[in-house]
Amino acid sequence: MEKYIICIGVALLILMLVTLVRVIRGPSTIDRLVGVNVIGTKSTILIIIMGTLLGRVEMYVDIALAYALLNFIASLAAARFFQRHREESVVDAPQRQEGPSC
Amino acid sequence: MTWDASLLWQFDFLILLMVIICAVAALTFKDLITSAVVFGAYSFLMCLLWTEMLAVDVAFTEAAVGAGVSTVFFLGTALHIKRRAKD
Amino acid sequence: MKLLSLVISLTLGFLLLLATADLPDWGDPQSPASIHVSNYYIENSVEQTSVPNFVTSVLADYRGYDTMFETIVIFCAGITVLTILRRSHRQKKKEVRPRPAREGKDLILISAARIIAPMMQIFALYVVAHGHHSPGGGFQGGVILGSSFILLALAYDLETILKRLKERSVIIMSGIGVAIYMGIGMICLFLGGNFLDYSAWSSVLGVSAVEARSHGMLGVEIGVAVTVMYIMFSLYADLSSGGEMDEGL
Amino acid sequence: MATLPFPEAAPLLAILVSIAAIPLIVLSGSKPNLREFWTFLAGFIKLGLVLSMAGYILAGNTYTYELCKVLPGLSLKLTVDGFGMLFALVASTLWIVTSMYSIGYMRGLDEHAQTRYYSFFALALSATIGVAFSGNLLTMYLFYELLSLSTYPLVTHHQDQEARTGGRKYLTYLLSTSIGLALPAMLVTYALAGTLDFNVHGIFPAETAKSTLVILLIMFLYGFAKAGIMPFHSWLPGAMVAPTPVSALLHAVAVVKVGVFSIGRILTGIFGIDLLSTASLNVIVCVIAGFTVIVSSLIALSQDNLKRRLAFSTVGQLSYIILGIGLASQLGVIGGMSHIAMHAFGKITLFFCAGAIFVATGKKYISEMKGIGRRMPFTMAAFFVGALSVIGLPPGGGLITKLQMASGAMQADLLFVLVIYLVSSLLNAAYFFPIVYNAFFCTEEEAMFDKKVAEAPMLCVLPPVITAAISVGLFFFPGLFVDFARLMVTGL
Amino acid sequence: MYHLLMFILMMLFWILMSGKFDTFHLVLGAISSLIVAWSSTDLLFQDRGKSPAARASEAGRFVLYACWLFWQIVLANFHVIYLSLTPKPIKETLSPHIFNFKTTLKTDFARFVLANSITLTPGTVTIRVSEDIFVVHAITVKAAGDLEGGSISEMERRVAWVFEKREIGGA
Amino acid sequence: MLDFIVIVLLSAGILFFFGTINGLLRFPDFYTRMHAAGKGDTLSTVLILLGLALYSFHHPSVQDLLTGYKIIFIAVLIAIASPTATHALMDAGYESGIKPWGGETDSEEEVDK
Amino acid sequence: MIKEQLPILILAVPLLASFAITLFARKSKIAAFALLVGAMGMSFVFAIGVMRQILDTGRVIHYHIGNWQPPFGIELVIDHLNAMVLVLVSGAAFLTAIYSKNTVPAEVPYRFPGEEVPERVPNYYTLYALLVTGLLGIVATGDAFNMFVLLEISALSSYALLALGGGRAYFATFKYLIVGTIGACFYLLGVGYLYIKTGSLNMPDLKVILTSPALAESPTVMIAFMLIITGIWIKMAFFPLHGWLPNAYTYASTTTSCLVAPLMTKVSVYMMIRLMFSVFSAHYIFDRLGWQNGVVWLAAAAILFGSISALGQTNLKRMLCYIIVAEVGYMVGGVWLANADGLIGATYHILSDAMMTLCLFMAVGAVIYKTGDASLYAMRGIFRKMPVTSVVFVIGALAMIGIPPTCGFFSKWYLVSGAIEARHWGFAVALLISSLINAVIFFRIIEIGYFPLFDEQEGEGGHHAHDRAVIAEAPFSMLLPMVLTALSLIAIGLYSNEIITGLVGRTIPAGLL
Amino acid sequence: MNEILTAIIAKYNYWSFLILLLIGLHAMISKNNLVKKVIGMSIFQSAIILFYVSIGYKKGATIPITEHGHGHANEVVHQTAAEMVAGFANPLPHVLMLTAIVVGVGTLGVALALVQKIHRVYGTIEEDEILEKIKE
Repeated sequence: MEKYIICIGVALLILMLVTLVRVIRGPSTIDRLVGVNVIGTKSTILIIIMGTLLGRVEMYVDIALAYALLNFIASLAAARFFQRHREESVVDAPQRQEGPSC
Repeated sequence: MTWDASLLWQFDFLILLMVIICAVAALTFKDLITSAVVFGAYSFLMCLLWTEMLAVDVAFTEAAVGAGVSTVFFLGTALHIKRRAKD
Repeated sequence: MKLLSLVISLTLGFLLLLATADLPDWGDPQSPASIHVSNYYIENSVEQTSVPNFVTSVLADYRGYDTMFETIVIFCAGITVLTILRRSHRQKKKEVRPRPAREGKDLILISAARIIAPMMQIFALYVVAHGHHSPGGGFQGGVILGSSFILLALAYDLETILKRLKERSVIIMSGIGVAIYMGIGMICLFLGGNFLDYSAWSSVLGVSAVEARSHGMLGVEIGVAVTVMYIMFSLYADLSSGGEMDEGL
Repeated sequence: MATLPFPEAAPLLAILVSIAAIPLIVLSGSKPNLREFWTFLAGFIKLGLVLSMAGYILAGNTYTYELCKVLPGLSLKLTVDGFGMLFALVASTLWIVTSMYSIGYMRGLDEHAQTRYYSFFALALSATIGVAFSGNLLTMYLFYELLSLSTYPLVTHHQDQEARTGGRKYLTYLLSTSIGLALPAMLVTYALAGTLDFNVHGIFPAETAKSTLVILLIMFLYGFAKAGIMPFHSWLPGAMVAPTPVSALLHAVAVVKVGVFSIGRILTGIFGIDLLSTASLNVIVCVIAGFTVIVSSLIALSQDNLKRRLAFSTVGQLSYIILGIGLASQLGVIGGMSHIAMHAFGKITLFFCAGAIFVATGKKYISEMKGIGRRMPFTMAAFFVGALSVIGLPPGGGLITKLQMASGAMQADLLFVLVIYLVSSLLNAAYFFPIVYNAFFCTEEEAMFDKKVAEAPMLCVLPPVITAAISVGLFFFPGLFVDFARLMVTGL
Repeated sequence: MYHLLMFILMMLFWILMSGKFDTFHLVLGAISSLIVAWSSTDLLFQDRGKSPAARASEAGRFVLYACWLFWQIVLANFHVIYLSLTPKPIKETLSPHIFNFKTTLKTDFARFVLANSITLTPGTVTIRVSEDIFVVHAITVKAAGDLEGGSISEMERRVAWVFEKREIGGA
Repeated sequence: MLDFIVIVLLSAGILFFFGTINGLLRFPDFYTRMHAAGKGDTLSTVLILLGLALYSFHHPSVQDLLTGYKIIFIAVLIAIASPTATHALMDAGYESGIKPWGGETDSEEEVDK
Repeated sequence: MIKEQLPILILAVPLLASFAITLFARKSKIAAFALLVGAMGMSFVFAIGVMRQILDTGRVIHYHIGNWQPPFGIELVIDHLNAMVLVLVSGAAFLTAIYSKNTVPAEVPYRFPGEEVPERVPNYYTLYALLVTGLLGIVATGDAFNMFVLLEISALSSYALLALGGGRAYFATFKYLIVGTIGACFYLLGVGYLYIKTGSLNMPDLKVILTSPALAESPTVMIAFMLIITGIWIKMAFFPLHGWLPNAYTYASTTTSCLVAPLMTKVSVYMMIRLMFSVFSAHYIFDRLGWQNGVVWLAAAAILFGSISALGQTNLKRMLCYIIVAEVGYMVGGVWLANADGLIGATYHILSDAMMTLCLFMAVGAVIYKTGDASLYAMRGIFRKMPVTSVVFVIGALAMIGIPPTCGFFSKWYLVSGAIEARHWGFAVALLISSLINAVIFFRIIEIGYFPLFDEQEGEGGHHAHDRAVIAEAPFSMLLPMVLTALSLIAIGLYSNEIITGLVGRTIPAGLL
Repeated sequence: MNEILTAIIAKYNYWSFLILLLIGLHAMISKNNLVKKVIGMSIFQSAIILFYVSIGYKKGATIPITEHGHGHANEVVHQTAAEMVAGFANPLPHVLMLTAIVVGVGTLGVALALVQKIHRVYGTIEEDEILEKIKE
């Protein structure tokens, strides 16, 4: 059973890695934001998975909770940035840029 | 040393890989908002790494600070400066 | 500049690489770092301070002096940002910033924030109070508390929240937070102990010395939480409004 | 030692008395008479203190007073011995005379900032006495630097462009040599010997390498640039922009003599006469000093500005003294030391006279002074006496000491020094006599002064006359100073 | 009144989170709950027209609604998977749409629930709510038509049933 | 039995997550990607968390029940927060004037603007 | 009871003052000032008390915070060296606090033209107290990590104080922040490397552990040492790493530069001495690593570079900043000469240089306060207009040049004799050249101050004429600390033997004697 | 080859710490944009935190919180001191890093405030442009 949960964790991580492609490819800022938001949500799960695997899940739940809350705030802040200040364009400023070359 | 350096070494490798990608990406993007957001992701992943290394308190703090507050700080600053970076 | 920094980085990298070979293996329970001082904490923390979370006991008691200054770092950062950024109020009144065409209110966000914010607050207080038994403590709790106000500020706007959380009280409360920490330490002096020796409180609280240490830590964590909460909010308010304290993110 | 004939702290008091006068001078700045009264009072007290010790010293004693310990094995220490006493006596006597002259000169020309002038004058005197009574090299260095600094406002008293240039040159030379050469030499000495207290037998341990000694000697010689050894002499003519009393006291007496005195102290107290002669270091001193003597005398011949000519003459005479001490023979040392006094009285007379001429006529150049002797007979008579003393002709006191030095040269078996002495005396005569000749013996048509010109104010004329008289007196009673000098040698 | 309710709610929350039932921690919990009740009651309970009993029944109905919603979410996800995995070119499967509709729901909270429900159900996402106008993005024409015609009114009806206890006809 | 349910929940979660990621990568524009992210992310997270909560009931004790409760609470929180965040991002994009893909827009949009 | 608690009180009093200012004195400038001065004065008195205690008993004071035994808890270790630096820091802070009475209200709230922010004054005093706390804490602590935290406190508050200079100060401070963070992080990393090999953070404990031969061979320990030293060098602006200092200090407000410029670098030097000899050992550093030759040459280069750069400056403060760079070279070189004289010289120079720099910055600050001009030509005619200030300036300058009996001479004396003993002529020559250059620099200024009339630049100075006429002596609150500082320069010089045998000489580590 | 591989694997945390450290340092020095510098600074700091946390890790140990009183199958009941010591991760580095993170936040806040001010003064946050403006 633990093996299975490890597999779940690894699968999640690999999928997060794939999400990172979206974060890096863009094309617009807000697309990246979506990717980051997804990564954040999944990290919450991963923390609980780790807790389960290490046998101290009751300690990890608090972190996961805090994590979920703050991830929400971070996404919200980024969204509000564009929402409230309409002069800011969600497209990478000032014109579209290629992603990093890494 | 053998492969079982850590109980969760599979997690370790993947997270470290993502952390490094995020670090490079955060520094390479020319848009500061993107940089800030990706840096937030970097902090998420760092936090995971620390959870995995049994440093729960550190992870908690990083979750509170790195993921939440400092991203907000970066965004708040970005509001008052030019968004585009030369490098 | 690029070349120079590359040279510096690579030199440092090479040197650290040299040392890496000499470091003990990762996770080795017999490495020197794990056998000298830290074992003392693991062995004695529960008996000496009755705190099962070693990190908390080391943080707030064995190395409480560090933590006091850590709080002061935050305090200092808050005052610094405030002093550097904030403009005068007279100036603010004259200046009329063009408002965005659409009012920033968003029903969905506000409703969500109204549900989540009280939960965050009670959760943060729980984190502060349970620092002895589970991860967390004053600092983390304080940040979450502060974040709950940041959340409200994001959902409504900064001015609304500043009505709730008086602008002047921010700096005073953060000062009080540090003063709580410092005060608990200083009163130990008058009770005959050394600085931050919470066991001196036992005579006042009427509990054993070990219990007194535990309670002393709780008191200290509360002080930290108060400071951190207010400073985090103040940092957000200053940074996101550029010191104008009007609009925010 | 049970009962001293003077207060225990007398050397310190002698130094401090003029410093103590400074606040009084400053406070009474608006009342010139009171201000100058303080100056005189301090001068007389100082002279009295110095004289009170003289008898005790003459009896062959030395007296040491320790101020405070500043470094291990090294303290700020005052020692009164023959050589120091000699110099202190000269300086404190001449202060009174110069003060008198200053009043005449400064009031006569209605100079600005007189209060400042008198304050720094007093400070400079303190430093001079301090150098005289220094018990070790460190203390001497301290007062030496104090003197450099306190004379700067005096040199630049006029605060014009010329003063600025001169002052800049003055400080550059003095500070750079003292910090750059004297200080390291002192440190090396300390590192080698472990002490810096003066000792007539020298303080260097026997095993010190000769090359080290030579380097140290050269560093010391050039390091105390106040002695004006070439090529570090050119501050002296430059500093002649100062008011004449300053030039007179400081550049004929205090400053330059402090340089010579310091070098004399180092040669006798740090190296020791024995070491100088046995290691034949005296040859080096003689070559360096002798070169300066000849060259500066030649330069003096070509100067038209009276004060500049006197300045170059001073350069030559200073090296003359160093030459004497550097011979490291008994007579040479005695002659050299007492020549400090002789030359001081002679040269100050000359400067006073130059100043008096300037006050009375406003003339600076020799070529403009034809016939001046008829208008200012007392002044020029005094000038003549001073010149005789400097050249070394009777009835000037300089003759005695020059003779001693010459015999010292023979005693040391350095005959080329004798030649230097002779040539130099001839050159001295060559650049002084034409002035006197032109002043008195020229035809009525050639005289450049009309009848209106008369003697300078009383206070300007009296001092040169007094000093000239003392010069003559010293010819007849040279013992006063020579005895002090002899004390140093007989101590060996 | 509401403060008391808030206090009880927070205390319950605290006890469930804390897991420590000794006096010391309970007292701490009480103090914390008081603080939150004092500072944040007006956030959670803004419209004070309803009695607590009404609120309780509301909560019960909401749970029922949540179950229905959960099923809709699952359907929505199958929809997404279908759309993303279909071998046909994306151009043919997707036909995004933005449209407005007007709601009859009165309270803010009900609108909030409706908006989030729309977001979570198949093919539609709420972009904006301004007063009673909802701006909705639909991923396919079918979904858009669905919402406008059938399921949206269905959902609105259910939300109204939960919060306003009234039946709404076919809009 | 419990294990079986847990496995089913977790697998379903991963499956939906996979769908989400696929949508996120394949969909042509921001709005449609948001559809995938908003729906899939919420559900997969809730499912996996439910599975983990159930897993923690393995050894029934008060403490573990509370832990399970907390995990479920996180799930609820995410169920509230995630659509809200989706909406906020959506609105941000709309506010900044990103045109939906495909060019077909209702006329009402202009009315609204 | 109070006697045992003195070490912590030195720190606690300024700290309490900083909260007290935020809590009680947010409205009143005078109350804030009074609180600050009172706290600094008390701290100074306590520091003297501790010093007396150490001089009387001759024993090192160990104060266990929280009553935990040393390797487990944090302790304050105060020996002769500490005590001296504590007195120095608190004394200088006290003097500067008095000095700040007029300058702070005049400068701090008005950095943006036409805009007054009155709260900035109490905030400024709060940060001031925090900076002093940080510095005192660094000096007193016996724990390597605690030192990092305090370093950051002092750094953060100094960023704030420097940034309050406004305008160009922001960018300069930002660069300082980046560089300072790199320095602090290097230090932290070095401590981490030490910790991984030893498992301890307490300095005396570390020293004991590090004597084991296995660790002496370890490259990790070497790297740790290197990181720590590099970090501290960055913090103290040692020659190739000095770039941040001149800009950061030049644009700061007067009081800030009076406080920060003398103390920050000196405390860093103290840190270096402390870590070199209380954590590592002279034997390890000089015999096993043997880098002293290179470092001393670097120090010589620092001295020459600093002095020559100072020569080219026309801004008074900037010039003093470059002189600080040179002075840092003195001290680093002195420590690394690897003999007792050099170390004594460097340690004594901490004391004398701090006071010298304080004296000069105060005098220059007074001139700037009165003229509003920071260039060399602000000094024109200053001797007549501000005689006391100019006398103070001259005394400071003399000390800087190294003229006896000011303290500058004696520290230079020890440094040069240390260099001679180590046969390191390059360093000795650099010291002397720097003295000469200092002489040129200061006499140029004194000349400008002394000659009011003849200036090449006089042409454009004409319109200043009428506002220069009103310049008079600085207010009493500025004169008093200035004069005290100047007197202390001479007193430190005259009592140098007592200071050296009583305090400095007691702390020479065994390997150097 | 095998040894090298083993060495890499046994210490991979230290290697990745090194990579992050160098990325951060390089960014701090060479990046032209001030915000990028700040981001580099944060990465640099978190790399150091990673290093410290790695020190605190112990194989086969659990998080440094002991809990008594409820039966949990995975919980090892630690009896002897030695078991106790081996069973928990090293808490000291965690404590140190809590402090370091807090210091990092403080520095971050101040740095960002300064960046805003710099932008207000110079209208740009590119280092080269600022330097040009200063020269003028």
